[in-house]
Amino acid sequence: MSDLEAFRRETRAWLEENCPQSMRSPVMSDKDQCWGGRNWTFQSEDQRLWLERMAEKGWTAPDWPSEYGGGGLSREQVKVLRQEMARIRARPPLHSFGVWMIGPAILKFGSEELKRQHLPPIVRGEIRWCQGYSEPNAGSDLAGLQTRAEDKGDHFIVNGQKIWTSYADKADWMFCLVRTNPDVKKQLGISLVLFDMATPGVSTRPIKLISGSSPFCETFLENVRVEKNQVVGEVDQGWTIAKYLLTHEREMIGGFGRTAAGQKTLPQQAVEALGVEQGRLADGMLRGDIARWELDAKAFEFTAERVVDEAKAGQGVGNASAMLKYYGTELNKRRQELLMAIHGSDAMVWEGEAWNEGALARQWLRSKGNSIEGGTSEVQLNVIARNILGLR
Amino acid sequence: MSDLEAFRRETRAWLEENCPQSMRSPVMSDKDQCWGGRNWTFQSEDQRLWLERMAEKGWTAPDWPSEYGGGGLSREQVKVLRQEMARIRARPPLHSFGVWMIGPAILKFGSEELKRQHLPPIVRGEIRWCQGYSEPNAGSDLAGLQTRAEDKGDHFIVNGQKIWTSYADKADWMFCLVRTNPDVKKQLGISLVLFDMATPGVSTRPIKLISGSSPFCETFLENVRVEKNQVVGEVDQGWTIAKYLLTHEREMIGGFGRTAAGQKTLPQQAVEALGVEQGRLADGMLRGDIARWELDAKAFEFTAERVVDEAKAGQGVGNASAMLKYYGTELNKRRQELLMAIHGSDAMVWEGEAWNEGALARQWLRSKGNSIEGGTSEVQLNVIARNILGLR
Amino acid sequence: MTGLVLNDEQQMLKDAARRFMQERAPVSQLRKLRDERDETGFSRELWQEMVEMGFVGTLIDEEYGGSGFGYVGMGQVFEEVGRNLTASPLFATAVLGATLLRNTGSDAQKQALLPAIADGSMIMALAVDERARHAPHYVETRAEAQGDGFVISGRKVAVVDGHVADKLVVSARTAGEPGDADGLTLLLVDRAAAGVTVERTIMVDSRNAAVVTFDQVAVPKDAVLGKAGDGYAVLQQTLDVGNAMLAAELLGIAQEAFDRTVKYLHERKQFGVTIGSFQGLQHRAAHLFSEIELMKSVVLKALTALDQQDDSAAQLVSLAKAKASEVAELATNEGIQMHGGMGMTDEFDIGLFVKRARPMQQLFGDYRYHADRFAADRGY
Amino acid sequence: MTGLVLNDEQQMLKDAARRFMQERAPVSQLRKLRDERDETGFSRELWQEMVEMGFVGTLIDEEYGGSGFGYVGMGQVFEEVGRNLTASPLFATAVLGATLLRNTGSDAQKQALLPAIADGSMIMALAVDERARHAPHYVETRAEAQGDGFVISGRKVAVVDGHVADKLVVSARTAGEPGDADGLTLLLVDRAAAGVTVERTIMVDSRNAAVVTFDQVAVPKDAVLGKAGDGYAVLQQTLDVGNAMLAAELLGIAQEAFDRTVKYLHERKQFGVTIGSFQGLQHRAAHLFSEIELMKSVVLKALTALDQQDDSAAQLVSLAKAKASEVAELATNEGIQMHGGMGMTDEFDIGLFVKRARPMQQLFGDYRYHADRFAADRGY
Repeated sequence: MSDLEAFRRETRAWLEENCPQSMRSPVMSDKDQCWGGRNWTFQSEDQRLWLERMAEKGWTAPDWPSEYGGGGLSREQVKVLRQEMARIRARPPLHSFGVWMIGPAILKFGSEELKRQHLPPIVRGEIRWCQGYSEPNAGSDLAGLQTRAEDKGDHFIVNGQKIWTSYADKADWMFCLVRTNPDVKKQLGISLVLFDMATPGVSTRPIKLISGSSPFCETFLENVRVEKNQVVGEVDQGWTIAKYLLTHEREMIGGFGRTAAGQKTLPQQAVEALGVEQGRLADGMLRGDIARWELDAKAFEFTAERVVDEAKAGQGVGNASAMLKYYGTELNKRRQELLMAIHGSDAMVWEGEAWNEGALARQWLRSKGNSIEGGTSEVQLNVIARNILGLR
Repeated sequence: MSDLEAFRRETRAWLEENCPQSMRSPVMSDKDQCWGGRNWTFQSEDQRLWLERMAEKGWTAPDWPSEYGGGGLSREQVKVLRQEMARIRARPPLHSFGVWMIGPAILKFGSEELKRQHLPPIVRGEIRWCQGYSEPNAGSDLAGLQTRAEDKGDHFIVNGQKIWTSYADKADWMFCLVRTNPDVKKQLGISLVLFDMATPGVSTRPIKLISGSSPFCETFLENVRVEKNQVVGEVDQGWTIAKYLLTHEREMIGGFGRTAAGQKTLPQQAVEALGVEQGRLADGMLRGDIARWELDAKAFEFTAERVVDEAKAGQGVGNASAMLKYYGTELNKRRQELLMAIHGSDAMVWEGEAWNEGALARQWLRSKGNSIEGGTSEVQLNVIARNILGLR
Repeated sequence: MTGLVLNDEQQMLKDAARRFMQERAPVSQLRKLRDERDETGFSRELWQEMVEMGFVGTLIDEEYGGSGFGYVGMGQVFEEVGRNLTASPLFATAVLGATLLRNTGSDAQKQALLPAIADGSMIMALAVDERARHAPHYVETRAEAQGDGFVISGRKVAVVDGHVADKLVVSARTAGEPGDADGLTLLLVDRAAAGVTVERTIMVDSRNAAVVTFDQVAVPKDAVLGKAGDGYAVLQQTLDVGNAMLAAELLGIAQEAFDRTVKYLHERKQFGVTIGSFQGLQHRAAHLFSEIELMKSVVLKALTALDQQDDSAAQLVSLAKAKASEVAELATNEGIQMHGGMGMTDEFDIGLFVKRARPMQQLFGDYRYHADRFAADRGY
Repeated sequence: MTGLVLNDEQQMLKDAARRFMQERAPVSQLRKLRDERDETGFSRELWQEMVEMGFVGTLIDEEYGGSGFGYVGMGQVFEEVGRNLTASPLFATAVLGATLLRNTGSDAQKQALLPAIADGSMIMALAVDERARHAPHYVETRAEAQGDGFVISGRKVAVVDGHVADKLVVSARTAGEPGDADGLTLLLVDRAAAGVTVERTIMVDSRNAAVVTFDQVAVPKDAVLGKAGDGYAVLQQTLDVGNAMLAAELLGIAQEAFDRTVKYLHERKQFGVTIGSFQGLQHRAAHLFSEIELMKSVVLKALTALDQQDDSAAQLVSLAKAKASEVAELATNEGIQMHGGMGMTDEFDIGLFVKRARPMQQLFGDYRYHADRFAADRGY
């Protein structure tokens, strides 16, 4: 038996023993997600147990080095762990911008001191992070950010305003892009700094969207003190790290709109709502539009597969993330428009239990933001034209 | 009885007496068009008679002043003449870039001398004109033209190359944009000059298109002498006249693709080719695309109507020509793609009498040029964005 | 009116409607009604003002207290309603109710109800659809003859302004099966009648519709509008008028969304320049401009055909509703995208236009429904 | 092959095909054949070279003289054929003919014909369609049993390379009515047989198809491929293979048209700058790039499914052909438009790509045909 097989056997046995039964069903709503942090209220004792047990093994961040609390697993072992978790439909023990975003950035660019300070609490789900990138007057022009960090010797004093900070009102720490040098080309004077949201001068306000309430916040920074040792990488060199994280975010958003396991596919919903006549959906015009969408959706799915397969095989042109982000979010907007058409007046209701509190309409409206957040579709097209096609 | 009614009665009687019977049927092919000029061979004696009789009354250019050979009719009278000609399905006696383009420009911008020299032969169909605008390296950037006219005192010496000159190989005279001043902003140093195609140094070569042979030519100008009195308007001020003529041309091209009287509509062709089941075209996917096209085509038709009605009523924003050109040519391209789909493999044949010598395929290919000639779709969109929406 | 232009009277009505809606019923009013969770969803005071302005009586003949101004006229009012997202029962009452009575009402019915519509004292609603997607011939609701009248049982959805209506017109089956066009009868029912239940549904556009249930509702014989069993044809006429007005309102929505978006393109700066200087956005805006020009033409054409009782009016209404739905969807979606993140916030108005457009696109048939109807009418 | 990547052998075949087509059969060769009005429309010499390179035997098992390299392999050859607009009977003979024999031929038929295909000595063609739009079940051509064999009468259109074929496979009805799937029989017919008339049709892409008429053509019993009356299923398998190769060729066409267009955007100057600097064109090029990426994935997925005899192969082929048709149409149309006036001239090559794409899109079903088939297969 290979080492990997042995690992699989052990993992399976451990999961069997340690994953509480109630944690073995798909995440159905926001409440089922465990985000951790200082102010977290566990949904259930099982949720707490499951996080603690996994964190203990470092499996909330299985590929991180064990010296920083991670699982220290190889790429193959991580894959086995995911497979075994999927086998019993185990929920992720932790949803975390720490694990997904700032952790990897600290691992790649941060000082030893920062690693020792921040990574273990992330693994244990003790500190919840939020991302301070966008600003009201920057938008697509992220590098045009105006939040100023003034050098005060051993610390900075930060003033400015961030927007679109997900869960800023619930987070413990922020990783934040600030301008440390206003006198150089705009990409060059930016630094990535870390600070506690409890620092005096930090305040947040939730943003209401066209789809209703949202996790987004505005964050106001007024004379906020940030220690110099909380800069990730070099001062003025934050743009490189920001781009690294953005590519990551883009790929996540590009995956929007795939049908989750157990959910009815769009054609299935159409068949249920409209019926079939002579083997074809009863509404011929709508059928045509659904077929067009599904052809594209399948083609997109296979493209995401191919990009991964090529990366594994060391092939591929790279640069696929802009294309995936662009196409994936546009597809999801089309999907949501089709769902509105399929469900007709039922989809137009905004409140009321019988209509799931307007979930269809709210999802539809929320999807409009997919092609804006994480770099607009226009920005992705610019990236493709410039970086891949060399047009400028 | 009003004066206009009297005019209608006279006109009707005159047409009845003077329009040969064989000239009272629609123009079915290029051969049925009478273009006149020095080298014209009349298709029939009737064609010659019809031109001569109409030219005699000045009705080949009915709204031009009678002192230059025109009909001297009022706007209302011209309308009556057209109605009465349509009533007996009388063919246009003359197809002429002279009547349509350079004549109106000379009337508006030309010297008295030029009017007396050029307008009467145009009315009589004795001189056939062609337009020398585009150049190989200019394209959409018409004002970037490089054909040089060197000032030699009482004349210019012209050197350069024109492209897309319709019927240059058949025309007697050319109206031609040349650069008379290379040292000013590019729009400012352009003049519109007239010269005989028989002048030494003028040669032409027909252009073969993807759709087969075409009326287009390249025209080569090598030390061509042009008299100074053959400049329309002021020297260096030709750009204004060119724009005046281009708007005119754009409107003509925007009208492409309407179903001519007597021709089967696209849906009729589809019904014939594919059949109807339960009141609907047998191919549901194709039916949807045809419906989409026809909705847009009808909407476009009514828009062209509305623009005319608004102009008559002294309303409207003006500037409609760019929109009509853009939308009309894109619609016609869609129409031709649909015809290819409807007629399937029959539409793919290129030669052979049974397939009308590939007429379907050739029309389809030719339509691709509609959104390029007379200002590309991209240029029209620029015009709309800048001139109407004020975006720049 | 000659040709596709407004005559002076129509232009004056349009101008009056524009001034009125801008001053008295702008977008901020809809926002206020929403945020205060107003139970009716409209202002009675505004409604009286609309009566006084003559908007409510536009389609009602002078003998019944209206102005008899016609469909082109009412279309201008609705265009301005669309521009300002004005909330009122104008559509349900002054378009659907008035048209039904005008086209099919008996003299007694007209005498009793049209003046009450014209003076704003009565609100009506039309209960027609039973499925989430428009299908007016799919009717399960039955009206059984009983004694000297009928007893109605069934359930209707998406009844616009049903929650505030004094009287309902309901399509019920006196013969045939769901899916048949024959056998449909239109009946007038008091909202207060025993067995009528109205469940208010708050819609995505912060307007209202209702689910209306009829449980053994007894109505007298003279509740029938027109002839029993022949309701489908007159219903179609009314739906055509309704769809023409919806198209006009969508035109207002699309134009206003577009105007606001172009304004934003002029103002918003990114990378040191206004975003309107980017050719990518310029070309899309120019394309949208062209589509809106087409939309204007088809709306005016359909309204004119209704006024002229043109044989092809139904086909032209389907053309108008289809094209209006398509372009309004494009205009509102481009509006959000070009407003970027700010367009996603509830604080900006552009989102309200997206939210209002979709229910109107779908009501009485969306793009696909009318493209299908258009094609079938054109013989394919 | 694991996942959606080529293995080393497949990559080598692709590289070899690319070099070969570029050097021996580039676009200029098609132009030459056209301008010289070559009667066969292809070069026999080139055909022999393609045999020697092993392209012709890619789908034929080793025992019959081929390499048995499979569908993914042949797809790579066709992608390069598409890039260079290479004219040859590869599709009709080495794909359609070889697949039919391989899937349904008797041992005797295979022995007799497959080696002759592999060594280039025999050219085949498939006569299936009778209508201008693909409809393989619409067959009026009849094969009546007579004596020890059949007598065939009917008319087939759009028979690719029918004008040079030595042998034809024809779908004929031994039972049922036009429109039935049952009752179809596939028969091998000698081009030289009495009663066979072949009328060459020169197509828009300067390639050839033929109208083939069968007038009382007698064939022996062993001319039947597979089982009489059961031809439809095996025909569908062959059409699936054909459509996958057409999709691969369309991929080559789209990619080459796109590459040439991007190159032109880099070179052509207007208003003092390269036209590739205009964001309006940049965004359209970037969108097209994305579509071509999707096209690559579906083509490879379909070819892989055929090699793996996946149950969903037919569905994946329809996906590939539909998407390939759609994107090739977009790529070639954008190619012309972005080349401007020069693209309209016969002198530039871009027009040849437009001309080649459409017949291939339509052959064996266009976007709409396969979108319909895909949806039906998906249960809606």
